[in-house]
Parts: sequence; structure tokens; C-alpha cells
Amino acid sequence: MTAVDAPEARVIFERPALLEERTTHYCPGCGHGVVHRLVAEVLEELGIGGRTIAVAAVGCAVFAYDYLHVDFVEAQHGRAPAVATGVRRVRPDAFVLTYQGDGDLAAIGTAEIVHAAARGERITTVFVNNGTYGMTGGQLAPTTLLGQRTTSTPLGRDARLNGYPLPITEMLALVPGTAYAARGSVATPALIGKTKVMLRRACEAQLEDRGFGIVEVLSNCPVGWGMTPVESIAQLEVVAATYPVGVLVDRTREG
Amino acid sequence: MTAVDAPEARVIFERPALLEERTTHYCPGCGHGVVHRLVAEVLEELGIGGRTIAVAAVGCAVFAYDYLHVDFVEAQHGRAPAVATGVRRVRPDAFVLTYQGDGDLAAIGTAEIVHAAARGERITTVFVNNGTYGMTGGQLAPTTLLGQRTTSTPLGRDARLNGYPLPITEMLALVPGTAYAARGSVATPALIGKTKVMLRRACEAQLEDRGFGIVEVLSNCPVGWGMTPVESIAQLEVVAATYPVGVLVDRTREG
Amino acid sequence: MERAIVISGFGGQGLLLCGRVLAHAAMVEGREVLWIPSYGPEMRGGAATCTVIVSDEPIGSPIVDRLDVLVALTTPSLEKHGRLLQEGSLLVVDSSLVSVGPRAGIELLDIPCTQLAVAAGSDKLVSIVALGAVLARRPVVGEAAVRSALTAIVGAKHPELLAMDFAALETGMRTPGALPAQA
Amino acid sequence: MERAIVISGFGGQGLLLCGRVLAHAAMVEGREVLWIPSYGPEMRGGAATCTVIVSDEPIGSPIVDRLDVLVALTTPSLEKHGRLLQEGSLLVVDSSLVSVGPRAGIELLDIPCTQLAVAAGSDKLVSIVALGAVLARRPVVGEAAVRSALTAIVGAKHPELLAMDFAALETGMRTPGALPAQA
Amino acid sequence: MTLGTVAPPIRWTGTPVIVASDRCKGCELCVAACPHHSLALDLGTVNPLGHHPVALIDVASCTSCAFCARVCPDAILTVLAPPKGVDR
Amino acid sequence: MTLGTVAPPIRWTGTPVIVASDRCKGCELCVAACPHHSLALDLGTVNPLGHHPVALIDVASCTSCAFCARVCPDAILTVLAPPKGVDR
Amino acid sequence: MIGTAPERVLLKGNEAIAEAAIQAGCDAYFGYPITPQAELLEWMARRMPEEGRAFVQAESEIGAISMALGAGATGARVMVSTSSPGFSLMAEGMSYMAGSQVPCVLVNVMRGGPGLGGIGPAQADYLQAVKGHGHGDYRVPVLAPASIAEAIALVPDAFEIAERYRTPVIILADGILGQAMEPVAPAYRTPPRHDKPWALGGADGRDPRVVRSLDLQPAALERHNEELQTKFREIAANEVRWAGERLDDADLVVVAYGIAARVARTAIARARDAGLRAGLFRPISLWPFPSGALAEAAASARAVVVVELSAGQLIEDVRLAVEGRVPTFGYGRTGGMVPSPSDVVDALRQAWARSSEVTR
Amino acid sequence: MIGTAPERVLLKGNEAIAEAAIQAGCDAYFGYPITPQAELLEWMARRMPEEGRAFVQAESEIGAISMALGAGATGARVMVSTSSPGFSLMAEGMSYMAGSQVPCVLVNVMRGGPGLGGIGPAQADYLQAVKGHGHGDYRVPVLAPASIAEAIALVPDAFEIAERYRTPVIILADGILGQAMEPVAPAYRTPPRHDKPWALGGADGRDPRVVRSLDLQPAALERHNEELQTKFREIAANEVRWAGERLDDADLVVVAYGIAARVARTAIARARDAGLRAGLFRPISLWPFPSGALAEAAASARAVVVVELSAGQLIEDVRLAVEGRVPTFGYGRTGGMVPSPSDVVDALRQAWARSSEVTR
Ligand SMILES: Cc1ncc(C[n+]2csc(CCOP(=O)(O)OP(=O)(O)O)c2C)c(N)n1
Ligand SMILES: Cc1ncc(C[n+]2csc(CCOP(=O)(O)OP(=O)(O)O)c2C)c(N)n1
Ligand code: SF4
Ligand code: SF4
Ligand code: SF4
Ligand code: SF4
Ligand code: SF4
Ligand code: SF4
Ligand SMILES: [Mg+2]
Ligand SMILES: [Mg+2]
Repeated sequence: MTAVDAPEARVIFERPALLEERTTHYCPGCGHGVVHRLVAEVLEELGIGGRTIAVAAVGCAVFAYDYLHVDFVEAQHGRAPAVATGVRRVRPDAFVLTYQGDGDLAAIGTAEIVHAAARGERITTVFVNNGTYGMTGGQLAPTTLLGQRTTSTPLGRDARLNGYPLPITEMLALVPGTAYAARGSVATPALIGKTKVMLRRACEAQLEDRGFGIVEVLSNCPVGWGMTPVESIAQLEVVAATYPVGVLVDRTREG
Repeated sequence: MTAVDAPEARVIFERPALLEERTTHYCPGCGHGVVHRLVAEVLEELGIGGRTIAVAAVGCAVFAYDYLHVDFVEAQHGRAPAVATGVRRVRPDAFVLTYQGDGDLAAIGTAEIVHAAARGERITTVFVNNGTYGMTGGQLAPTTLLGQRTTSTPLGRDARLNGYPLPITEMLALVPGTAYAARGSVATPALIGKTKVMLRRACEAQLEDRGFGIVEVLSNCPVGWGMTPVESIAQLEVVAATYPVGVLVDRTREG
Repeated sequence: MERAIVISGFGGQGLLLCGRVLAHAAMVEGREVLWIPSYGPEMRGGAATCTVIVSDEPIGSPIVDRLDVLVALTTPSLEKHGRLLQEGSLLVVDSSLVSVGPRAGIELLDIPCTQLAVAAGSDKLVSIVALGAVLARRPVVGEAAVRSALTAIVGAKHPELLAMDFAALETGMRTPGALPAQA
Repeated sequence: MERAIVISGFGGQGLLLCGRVLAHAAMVEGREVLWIPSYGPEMRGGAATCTVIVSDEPIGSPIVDRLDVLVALTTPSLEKHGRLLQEGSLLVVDSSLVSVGPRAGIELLDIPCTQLAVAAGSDKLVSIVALGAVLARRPVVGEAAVRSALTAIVGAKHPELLAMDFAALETGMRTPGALPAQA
Repeated sequence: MTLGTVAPPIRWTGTPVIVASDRCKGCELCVAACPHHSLALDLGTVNPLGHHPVALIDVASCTSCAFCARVCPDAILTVLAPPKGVDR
Repeated sequence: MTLGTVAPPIRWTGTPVIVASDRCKGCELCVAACPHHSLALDLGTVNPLGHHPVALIDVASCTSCAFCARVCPDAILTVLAPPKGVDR
Repeated sequence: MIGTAPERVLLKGNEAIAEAAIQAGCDAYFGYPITPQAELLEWMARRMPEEGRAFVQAESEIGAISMALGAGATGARVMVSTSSPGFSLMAEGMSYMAGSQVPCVLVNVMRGGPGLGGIGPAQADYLQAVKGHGHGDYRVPVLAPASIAEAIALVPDAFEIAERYRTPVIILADGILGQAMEPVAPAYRTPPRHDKPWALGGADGRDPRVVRSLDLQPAALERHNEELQTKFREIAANEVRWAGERLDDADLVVVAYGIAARVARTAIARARDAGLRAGLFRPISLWPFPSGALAEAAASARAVVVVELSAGQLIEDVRLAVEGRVPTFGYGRTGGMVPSPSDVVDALRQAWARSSEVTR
Repeated sequence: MIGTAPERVLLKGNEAIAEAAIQAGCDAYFGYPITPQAELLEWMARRMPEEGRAFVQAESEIGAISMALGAGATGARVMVSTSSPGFSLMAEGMSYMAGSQVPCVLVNVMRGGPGLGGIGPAQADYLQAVKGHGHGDYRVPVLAPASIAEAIALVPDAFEIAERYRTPVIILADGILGQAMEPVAPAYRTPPRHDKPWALGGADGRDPRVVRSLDLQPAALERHNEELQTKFREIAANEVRWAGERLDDADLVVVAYGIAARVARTAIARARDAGLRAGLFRPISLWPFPSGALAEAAASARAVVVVELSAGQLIEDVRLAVEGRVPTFGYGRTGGMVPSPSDVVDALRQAWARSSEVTR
């Protein structure tokens, strides 16, 4: 047997160019990092990074502009879809993206996301649902599971006091302006791959002028959940029982 | 044949006692008057007028407190469900009601109504959908039909520019906290009767501690629509094609 | 010379439009004018008022201390604005709807505007009838200017209605009481 | 007599808790104390700092011009807070993570806190080890008070961990370099 | 009254629809809703609100169905029916 | 080379997984995701971030499936496979 | 006047502002209906699509100001409009725009408050506009027209200031100015467009740009604040606007802006007829406030009277300018009430009488 | 001090305020997470249900203030809390509460701005809180504690003022006060409950009550405003609070509130050691502002120096009080930066030097 050098090793996986080579401020194991990478890959594959104007939402991922190599505007908490609408209407050639957390999108920003969808606004929303307010210390989010302990539901979420988990993406899927809505997850390599396909479809819904596109990504917040990263990834299976993964609506094939 | 006086004539219909005997400020033929009456009748029949705390929303019907003989607090535009939540949480014995227009509930107040429903807040919402902003002069509402002319869509609502009619009550029906959601209409005496039954059910959902209850009432705004009252009532049939009348969800029978 | 005219009644009496016609006429004559609407809480059919100030110089205050002319098409509007009438002011009331006795120093013109308007073609013309009557007594603007204002405003959108408006204006100007009191 | 102590490093080194222990101990001794946290932009594992001011009189400023003690558990925290060290200040660094040369007028205590903490049972005890070392040189508060603070704070929630904390504290206090330099 | 004899039916002379004319806004919804065309605006009257109030123009045709009252936004109409056993 | 003789297979000696150790946060997601248990934290090292970085502990078992890289939130891992025609 | 008559048109203030914005090259308008501003939105609803420009009736005032932030961040010329309650809702967004330096023109057609209040004209959002609208340290130029013609002139100025200094600008009007009509020969103007090296448009061929207000490092955020303060000082130095009438010999300086200044003007004429030498000081820029000019104008007066449609807001800036050197009196009306000229004359008389008592 | 030691506990300011509210009989708390206020919400999340009282984490700050309006309208004792961006969002609701006279206590734990800004301590919402938070003519009592013990004492006072005058009350703190811990022997207090003949509870056996702020009749709305103004004058007369230290012989009056006053206190001690006779004037009620007391305190001084964590906001009220009689200087820091005592001593020295140059 002869051993030889392999200078032309095939690259199976490498960091996408649109993802800045910089240490993120995210906690170890935080799902935001995976979603960032997927976004970078999709923009890159679609060749639209150079005309992307993204909107950063308030939440742990507000610093997305430090990691994604595209233009960014920072929105007020919850208002990213409205900010994106402003961008959209004056920049017909831009690709417009919002990146929002579940506190941002499903709580304070409910009106803005619903009406961006209702208008069929040609924007794409990446919605990272980690079931909590990561940035402010792990409080209850609209998406928190029943029974889940958070810093503002120390005894676990009680439907009577704190309400039910909100199926916001299902609600958005009802709106005719929503061209594409899907729910992915960072739980496994396979689901991550599936999520990437969803993101691509949601971007294409905009590029093909179909309407509003959104992908909810079930993600982990190990610190907010009081778990190790590995435990938190396993927990995503429990989360998916309340929030089933899959395509919720695809109107891009119509008309 | 002998003609006699009839002092004991049966009363088939009379003004409910909870409806103040006062001329309303509503335009001739405006549906708000009918809905006011239905609310008064239902509160009266349920015997809860004396413990009702209602929330007046900004819109033509903000003056509901001048006509309904119950306690009232006036909310900011769109925030009635949150105001009602505040009342609810400190007054367990009160019956809590919001009376909102479609601009109020389905535009600026989207987040508040969605989250009152998500919390399964024990409140009842009377949602008068007249497809426009009556009070401010007949502008586009989220519920305006496609093609409908308003003062802010002079060429008619165009989905591309102004978005699609929002099926907000269907969206609310998706939320587990919603015990009862239905859509009625003031188009005909029969539908008015049906709507009254719905209102009663929505109130009972609160009284039986089931959760959030809402009745959307398709109503006319002759002035905003630029029609005579009679034409506007006929138009409600067109409206019902986009917004079908019926019970959207009833979870009060569960458990 | 600054003249303040208030037209007050309820919505649907066409008074805001009538005020606009007056304002437009003043503009046509190259004068300064300020038109100010105000609405009551009622959505439609409720109280509405329109103030028009016509002047030969730039206009200062939009609020006036005295009215040169008050057109009161309802009783509440007379009650509300009547106190601004002073020695020499002209008060026009719609005798179809408002009953009023003579007031010292105030020129009263008591004409059945609504009836006349209906006769002229529509009860929506009531304000135009009243305007005609006002102009007969107080030629704040000339008839020609009013006609060209009507043409510009009504004629632009509803040319078919223009004749009716002209008729209402004339009815107002020629109604017996409208001719100067002393005449 | 007012003493200002800063403990700085990254989250996960237990330094906010350690500061609380120190503050609690001061309270137990009937003294005034002010505990101030501050976090960097990183969610977890990022920079974190805790200032504790202990005094016999009511405390004015929460911001100090000089540090009596700086515990620097990372290089950036030394860079950031080192400029407040003055003649006679004590600098404790974790030699497992930070390398530093002697500084004029400043008492340097260079001990492998992380290693010692791991030896004492967990790398989360690093700040407690450092605290022990600080107290050996600067008895800002007495050992008894610190023990009762640990009992109150750690013992209340995790009594099973208390022994480990005591061990870490002792390790710190008895670590060779910690004994007064001249000794 | 003798057995075997049918008593003459008692007739009701009351008005089945009472209009609070002063507050009627003349919107004609009741007019449109009446299945028997029993109502119409009274064009000869202008009420204090400036509207022509509605009037029951054909008592005979009225069945006291109260459709008119149910569609009236201003609760202007009270609907009566003959007492039990009394004919219309 | 003679016909009928099987050439000795060419073996790849490259590393299939390259770790940007300085930025690794030691979260172990890659470790958990690797189907072949080829990865582990290097407990003997503390990187500038204060974490134990991950290391490929068993090159032989690695199939270059890139599961590890796909789950890594910090894009720390680059995965290579032998050039076409070259054996692992 | 007669000479220009043919070109004159009769416009509502709301409509005039809207058309002036269009003529100034406004690329996008975002709004939400509210009385007494609705005509502005409706004008834009019709005209902006005609011009191929962006119009969105937002889901709320928060939506509108957020859209403005997004559009403005790309360098577009943007207007939003509202009235008092909606103005309150825009506070957070305005603070973001000030912090991230996004140009925008916001029109507030004020109505009576507080709360839902009424729909009559008011000037009760003065302090809010000039001092405390949103959180954090920032100031926003505030322009207050007193006539429809002036409103038309100030709109392009507002866009220009907004873009020159990268800041939102507020136009503060009231219900009368918004809804009244005056004949105007509109002097529309389109400010030139300048390069915006900060504007977003996609990072193709250049480094990405970020429009943001967040900085978690206090020292860096303080530096950012210092830059903002430097800019505010620059604006304060360059953008002061005011008008004076009959001040030369005035014993009584009347300070008023917007519609209140119109009433004051008439009242001053009458007071002069009655022998009281009054003059009008009319701030046009409410921030930067013409403090220096006012101090000068007041220096030789015996009293200053502030006339405003509020319970006493403008008077704070007047007192800061006058610094106690001249007795200062306030006359304010609220809730949609507008004083008549004779009300104001009475107020002037009273102030005059009281100032004679005051010895300082 | 040692005598009271056993009862002392170590509390964060946020937690102390929360517990003080609970002990003051707070019936309901509504909030939304935001740094540096989150611990207050979290404390309430745990404690309020324990006490059988209402706690809701709202969907937003607007939701929270609206819930407060609803609960307060029934006569309940209500608290909400937030930090700067959230405070901006509460402006409309506060205006409604002021207009419809609903009692409520709002805690704003200020952070650096503008916009998203930072999470460090700041006092940059001063003008917003005292002058312009919401639209319309209204004022809200604003209390600013300088220590955790004082925060505990001011909470029941705030509820009392809120209910006595039917008004929202603001407690203005900063990130340090919110997140720092001090040992306190908490002097909790429960204000008595009085009859609320306006509170909603159902119209059984009485006429319906309406809590509202709308009145479309300008004259009536003006009357309502006049009633409000009368109330504000009453508050201004009764509720002024401030503390002075070493003012008797002070040549230099330092004005500062909250955490800035703590730094100033230390700086003043040092300045005195260095021969500069400085004293501290610390407003506790920011509105009503202790203008009279400050004017008096400043009367015999050579200069006034305002120290604040903002670019110059408190200084406006100081200048209004001093009215130019004493040269007034400002020293402000922004963005989460807090000056050290020696920074302040330097500022005092400079002011002193400059005041010697000034001749007025
Ligand atoms: C108006 C306003 N309210 C509250 C906050 C505080 N805040 C910052 S991030 C955040 C929520 C974060 O949760 P989410 O959107 O789920 O993002 P995550 O951090 O979980 O990714 C909140 C409430 C704010 N910045 N502005
Ligand atoms: C914050 C705020 N924005 C806008 C308004 C103006 N406004 C009053 S009522 C209304 C909408 C009314 O529409 P809807 O709720 O459908 O009620 P309707 O009058 O049609 O019954 C609006 C926008 C307001 N009062 N407050
Ligand atoms: S707090 Fe949660 S969401 Fe935020 S960075 Fe940490 S793990 Fe990620
Ligand atoms: S405007 Fe429309 S909704 Fe309002 S009162 Fe008139 S008809 Fe009714
Ligand atoms: S429906 Fe009512 S208001 Fe309308 S005409 Fe009939 S009675 Fe009058
Ligand atoms: S009761 Fe029936 S039949 Fe009689 S008038 Fe009314 S609608 Fe017509
Ligand atoms: S997943 Fe990434 S960050 Fe986590 S241990 Fe593996 S390489 Fe390091
Ligand atoms: S490439 Fe696959 S086999 Fe190799 S280390 Fe990564 S996960 Fe394991
Ligand atoms: Mg989240
Ligand atoms: Mg409506």
C-alpha cells in the first residue's frame, strides 16, 4: 500500500463566504449560529447577497449584522416586517429579509408580521423560535411550551395564567398574501438540510414575486432553557410535538 | 263582529332596558345601532348588565358608553383587549366585554386581540366589521374587500398595493385559548337573530370560564361606502362571500 | 375690509361645499380668504359649521370676534353662533327649520331655504339658496365670481348638476326678503 | 474606610455570585456595601464584571477612581480595569489564563485559580478560590462572615455544594502566594 | 253565551308598530325589511333631527313580525300583537 | 505496472475534519451528532475563549459525512473527503 | 396680489403639505388615518401611485414610522404624518431614527388632548416635540408654519435639513392649519439630491453598511452620543428660524407660533389701535429655538406674553430665553379652543397691567 | 447601624421596588421584559401569584400599560415597569391615563439611548418623563430615588400620590439602581385605601360610570383640561421633594438626582477636602421640580453645576429655577457611562474657574 498526499481533497463542507469569519457572541451551542449559516448559504447559492438588505430584529440575533456580509438596518423590537416593507417599497431591486426571534415576531411584533403577510409584502422572514426571550434572560415567550419553566414562569407555563403556545406561523399561513410558510428545525443534520430547502423556497417566493415568505425554525436556547447544548437539542423533539415541522402553505405553485 | 280595546297587547319587540333612550350619533342606517341593541338584549337576558365592565374602543362606536347602561372604560385605539385583560385580572366577578371596530381590532390592535385570545382571557369581544374606518372618513381597513373604493384606495383595493382582506377571526379561531369564535351579520332579520345567539354563546364562554369569546358582525357603513342605507345592507351579501357567516370554532363543548 | 361669514347647520345641508364656493369666488376676485370647517361628534347629519373670512389684506386670525353674516340652518347653530352677531350683522335663518324673533340692530332674513331648495331641485342645495340670499344683501363677492366658482367646483365633477346650482343661487338672490330691507 | 474590589472575567466563572458572597459577608458584619454587576454584549461566556464596595459609612459613588483589589480572571478584564490600580492595590490574576509581569507599587498575586478550583471540585469555583486568596492578603471581611454568607447563599439552594465552596475558599486562603508577601 | 253558538271574534284595534318618530333617522331599513310593505317614510314631516320619520301606512297588512324593529339601528320601533285569543 | 497485477490502492492521509480551534465553543453538538463517535473535546486545551475545543480523535472512523459541521453553530468545522478515486 | 391671482389655488393645509412633499421629490409616504390629518393621507393615497412612488397605509402609526425607518435607511426621501395620539406612538421609532441617523419628515397635525381628547386644533404637543418625544438624548428640528403658503415652503426645507444632517424633522401644525383652506400660489421646490454614502442598497462591490443605534459598549455609545450632540449644536447654530413683526418699538413682545400667531397678529393690531405698543415674535423653528433673537427682542420690552393653544408649554422655552430679565406671562387655551383676537387683547392688557406692578 | 444589622437584607433595586410594591398592597403588575429592568418583572412573576394577586407578562409594553389602564380604572393598585425604549411605547397610554385620571405607578429603569442604545445606566429620559412623554397637556409626578432604601420608601408614596390625585406616577431609576445590591432594613409601608367613587365595578344599583378621556366638544374638553391643570397646581404645591447636603455654606451648588447624586456626594466631599465649598441639591420629585428651594439654595452660591447621566436635560429645569441669577454649568455623561468622583471633581473645578470669569 502506498500512502500519498491528497492536495485535491474534496471539500464536503466549508463556511459560506457570506458568513463573516468572526466569533459570535452567542452562547455555546446556540441555534442562531446554525440559522445564520443556512441564511448565508442560501443567499450565496441564489447569488443575491450583493443586493440583499436585511433587517435585524431586537433579540440575541440583533448582531446578525456582525456576522452576515450584507447590508442591514436595525429595527425597533418587533417592527422588522414594517421596516422591511419600507425598504421593499422604495428598493424594488433589493432582496429583503428579516431575521426575527419569537419574542420579537410573535409577541410585540404580532401586528407587523400579520400585516406584512396580509399585504403579501415581497419580503422573506426567518423566524427563529427558541421558545423564550433569550436576550433578556429567558422569560416566557408566546411560543413557550405548556409547563415550561422560564424566569417569568418559575412554576412552568400555566395555560390559565400565561396562556397557550401561539401557532403564529399557522395563523400567517391562513393569510392569502403568504406565498410560502414552513417550519423547520435545527435538531438534526437532516432537519437542518430540510430547513435550508425551506429557506430557499421562501426566498424564491420573493424572487418570483409571489408574496410573503416565512420559515419558522425551531431552535434551542440552552442557556434560557437551563440545559446543556446537547440536552437542548434533544428537547427540540419535544418542541416539535407542539410545533410540527413541515410546509404549512405553499401558494407559489398557484396561478 | 265586536271591536274591543286591547290594553294587554302582547309586546313582540321593544327596546331593551340596557339601551339608553337617547339618539345616537350614528349615521342613519348604521349597523352599530343594531349591534348595540343585540348586546343590550343579551346582557339583559343573561342578567349580567349590573356586573358588566365594558371597554370602549376608538372608532365610531367609542360613544357606546352613551348608549349602553353599563360601566365603561375607554381604551386607546386598538388596545381594548389589553385594557379588558387588566380589568379581568383584578375583577374576577365582573363580566368583561370589548366592543371594537375592524380598524381597531384588525389593524392597530392585532397584537392585543391575538394575545388576549392566546391567553384564553375570559373576555368577550364584539367585533363590528364594516370594512372601513368609519370614524376617520372611510379609509381602507384590513377587512376592506378587494376592489372596494375607499378614501385611501380611490381606485379600489388592489391586492398588490394594499394587500388582501384579513380573515382575522379565522386566525383567532386557530388559537387554543379561543373558546368560541363566530361570524354574524346585520344583513337580515334572520341573520340578526342568529348573530344574537352567537353573542350569547360568546358571553357564556366567559361565564362558564371556557376562555376567550369573539363574534365578528358583518355590518354596514353607508356613509363610508358611499351608499344609501338600503344599498349598504344589500352589499352585505357581497361581503359575506369573502367573510362567510357561521360558527368558526366552539371549544366550549370540550372537556 | 374683512368680512366673516359663518354657515352653520347639519351635515348634508351642503354647507361646507357652499363655503368653498364662497372662498373660491373670493380667490377668483384676487382677494384673501380663509375657509375653516368644523364638525360635531355626529358622523353624518350632525352639527357642522363653516367659517369663511374674506379680506383685501392678508388674514390674521382664523377666529373672529364678530360675524358679519351668520347663516343658521338649525336652531342649535343659531344658539351657538348667534352671540357673535353685532350691530349691523346679517342673520339668515331657514324658516323651514328655525324660528327666530327680531334682534335689535341685527338684520334678519327669514327665508324658507329648504323649501326653496327643494323647489330648485334638491334639498342639498339649501346652503346655496342661503348664499344667494346673503349675496343679495351683502355682496361680499360678486355674482360672476360665485358663478365661476360653482363652475369650477361643481362643474368639474358633476356638470349635470351645475344648472340646478345656478338656479338655487338665483332663487336665493331673488327671494323677496333678500332684497335689501329698505328696498 | 472604603474598599473597592472588582472581580472580572467571563460569565461562567461564578464571579457575580462570588461578589454577592462578599457583599453578604459585609452585611453580616454590619457594614455598608454596594454590589454592582455589569455584563458585556455576549450572552454567556462573555465578559462579566462585578464591583463590590465595602465601607464603614454610607456609600456615595458606585463608581470608583481606584481599586483596592482587582481579581482579573481573563486578559481583557485585566486590560480594562488594570488602569484603576494604584500604589498599594492588590492584583490577583488567574495564572492558568492570564500572564502578567510585575507592576510597580502593585501587589501581585499570581495563582492558578482555575486549576485549584478544579482540584477543589469544579471549575465554577474559580472566583471563590480567588476570593480566598484576596481575603488572605486583604481581610476586607472576616472569614467567619464569608462562611456565613456562603451558607446563606449557596447553602440555601444547594446545601450539597456548600462543602465544596468552603474547600475552595480555604484553598484560596492557604495557597502559598496568598500569604502576605513579606511573610 | 249559548253552547253551539259561535261568539263573534274579538278584533284588535291597537297599532302593531309604534314609532318613536322624533328619533327616527329615516334610513328606510325597516321599510326595506318589511315583508308586507306596511311602512313608508312620512315625507310630509321633518323631525327635530331633520329626517322624515317612518310611519305604518298599512296597518291591515302588518303581521307584527317585527322584522322592521329588528333591523332598525335606532330601536325606534315597538311592535305589539293582539292579546292571546284576540284577532287582528 | 503489469497487466494482471492489482495496483496497491492509494490511501488518503489528509485530515477529514479541520477544526478552527480558537473559535470553538466546546458545545459538543458536533460530538453528539457524529454517527461514528469520531470527535471529542480536547480537555487538555483551553482556547482563548476559555473553552475546550473539539478534536477529531478517531480519523479512521470518520466518513466525512459532515454531520458535525452541519450542526455546528459556529461554523468551526471544515470537512474534506479524499479526492475522487483515492481511498480513505 | 391681483397679479398672481390666476395661478392661485385653494388648498387645505393637509393637502398643501402633501403636494409640497410630492413636488419636493418625496419617494415614499407612510401613514395611518387620524383626524385632523386624514386628508394628507388621502391626498397621498391618490397622488403617490399616480407619480409611481410608494404609498402605504400602515397597520398603525408604529407601522408607519417603522416603514419610514426602513425606507429612509435606503436613502429615500420619506414623509409620515399623524396627529397627537399617533405622534405618541411614534416616539420609539423617532428615537431609533435619531439614533441611527435616518432622515425623514414627520408631520404632526396636533389636536386636543390628553388621551383621546378631541379633534379640535391644539398646540399641546410642543414640549413633546421639542424636548421629550422619545427616550435618550436627542433633539429633532421642529418647524411650525403659520399659514398654508408657509407650510408649502417649509416642506422642502424640512427634507433638506433632514438629509443634510441625517435626522428626522418634525413639522408641527394644528387642526386649523391642516383643515383650513387659503388661496396660495404654491412655491414648490425640489431640494437637490446629494450622495448618501451611508444608505443601504446591497453590498455588491463594497463593504456592507449597517444603519443601527445599538452599541452595548458604553464608551462607544458615549462617543456616538457625542457625535450626535456635535450635530445638534451645528443644527442649533445654522437652522434657527423666526419672524418678527412690529418689534422695533414694542413694549410688549407677544410670542406665538402657528395658528396662535395668526390670532396674535390681529390682536396686536387692535392693541396698537388702543395704544398698547405690542409686537409679534414668531418662532418658526421650535427647535432650535430662537433664544438669542428672542432675548434680544425682549431686552427692550416691558413684558413678554406667550400665546399658545396649550396650558403652558412654549412658555418654558421663552422663559429659558428671557431668563427672568423681563416679566413673562402666558395665555393658553386648551381642548380645541382657539382664542379670538379680543381674548388675546384682554390677555395683553392684563399682562401689561401686571407687568407694571412687577419690579425686578 | 450595627444595631439594625440582623434585619438587613441584600436586595437588588429592581427586586426591592417590586417587593415594596407588593408590601404596599399592589393588586396587579403588568410588564414586558427589558434590560435592565427584567429582575423586577421576574420578582413579580414569582411573588404576585404567591400572594394571589395579578401578574401578566404582556405581549408588549403597550399591552402592559393598557392592562394597567384597565385594572386602574377599577380602582386597583397597579404597577408597571420598563426601561427606556419601552417607556417610549407607553407614551400614548400614559396620556390616556392622565386624561382619564387613572392611578398607576410606572417604573422606568433608564438605559442608554437613543434608539436601541445600550443596557448601561442613564438618565436620558428626564425631559421625556417630566415634560413630554405623551401628547396633550398633562404632567405626571416623577420620583427619583438615589438609593435602594429610598426606592423602597418612595414606592408607597408613589401609590399614595397616584390615588390621592388620580394620576399616574413615574418612578425614574437607572440601570445601576435597578441592578445594584445594597443591604437594607426594608421600611415597607401599606398606604390606606380610600373610597374611589369613580372606580368601575358594574353599574348594579347605581348609575353607570365611565372612565374616559374623549370629549369632542372643545369647550367641555377645555373645562376638563382646566380641572386637570388645577390638580397639577395642587400637586405642584404639595408634593415637592428634595434633599440638601452641605448647602449652608456652599459656594458651588451641585444639582443631581438618582445615582448621579451618589457620585456627586463623594465628589463634593473630595472637593471640600481640596478647599472648594460645594453642596448637594438633590431633587427627589423631578416633577414637581423643587424650583423654589433650588432658587433659594442657589441664591447665595457663586455657581451651580448640574451633574447628570445625559447630555443636558435636568439642566433645563435648573436654569428655569435659577433664571440666570447664578451662572449654571452642566456636566453630563451618556451612553451608559457614569463619571467617577474625580471626573466630577474636575468638572466642579472647571465650573468654579469659569464662574469666576463670568460677570453678570
Ligand atoms: C421596546 C422593547 N422592549 C423590550 C426590549 C427588550 N428585549 C430585547 S430582546 C427581547 C426579546 C428577545 O426574544 P426573542 O425575540 O425571542 O429573541 P431571542 O433573544 O430569543 O433570540 C426583548 C424583550 C427592547 N429592546 N425593546
Ligand atoms: C392612535 C390612534 N390612531 C388613529 C386614531 C384615529 N382613529 C379613530 S377611529 C379609527 C378607526 C375606526 O375604524 P374602525 O375601528 O373600523 O371603527 P368604525 O368607525 O369603522 O366603526 C381611527 C384610525 C386614533 N384615535 N388613535
Ligand atoms: S441566550 Fe439563548 S438565544 Fe441567546 S445566544 Fe444564548 S443560547 Fe442563544
Ligand atoms: S361613518 Fe359608518 S360606521 Fe360610522 S356612524 Fe356613520 S355609517 Fe356608522
Ligand atoms: S329603520 Fe329605524 S331609523 Fe330607519 S327609518 Fe326605520 S324606524 Fe327610522
Ligand atoms: S311588524 Fe313586520 S309586517 Fe309589521 S311593519 Fe314591521 S316588518 Fe312590516
Ligand atoms: S459544534 Fe462547533 S462549537 Fe460546538 S464543540 Fe463542535 S466545533 Fe466546537
Ligand atoms: S464528518 Fe461525519 S464522521 Fe466525520 S467527524 Fe464529522 S460527523 Fe463524524
Ligand atoms: Mg426567542
Ligand atoms: Mg370599521
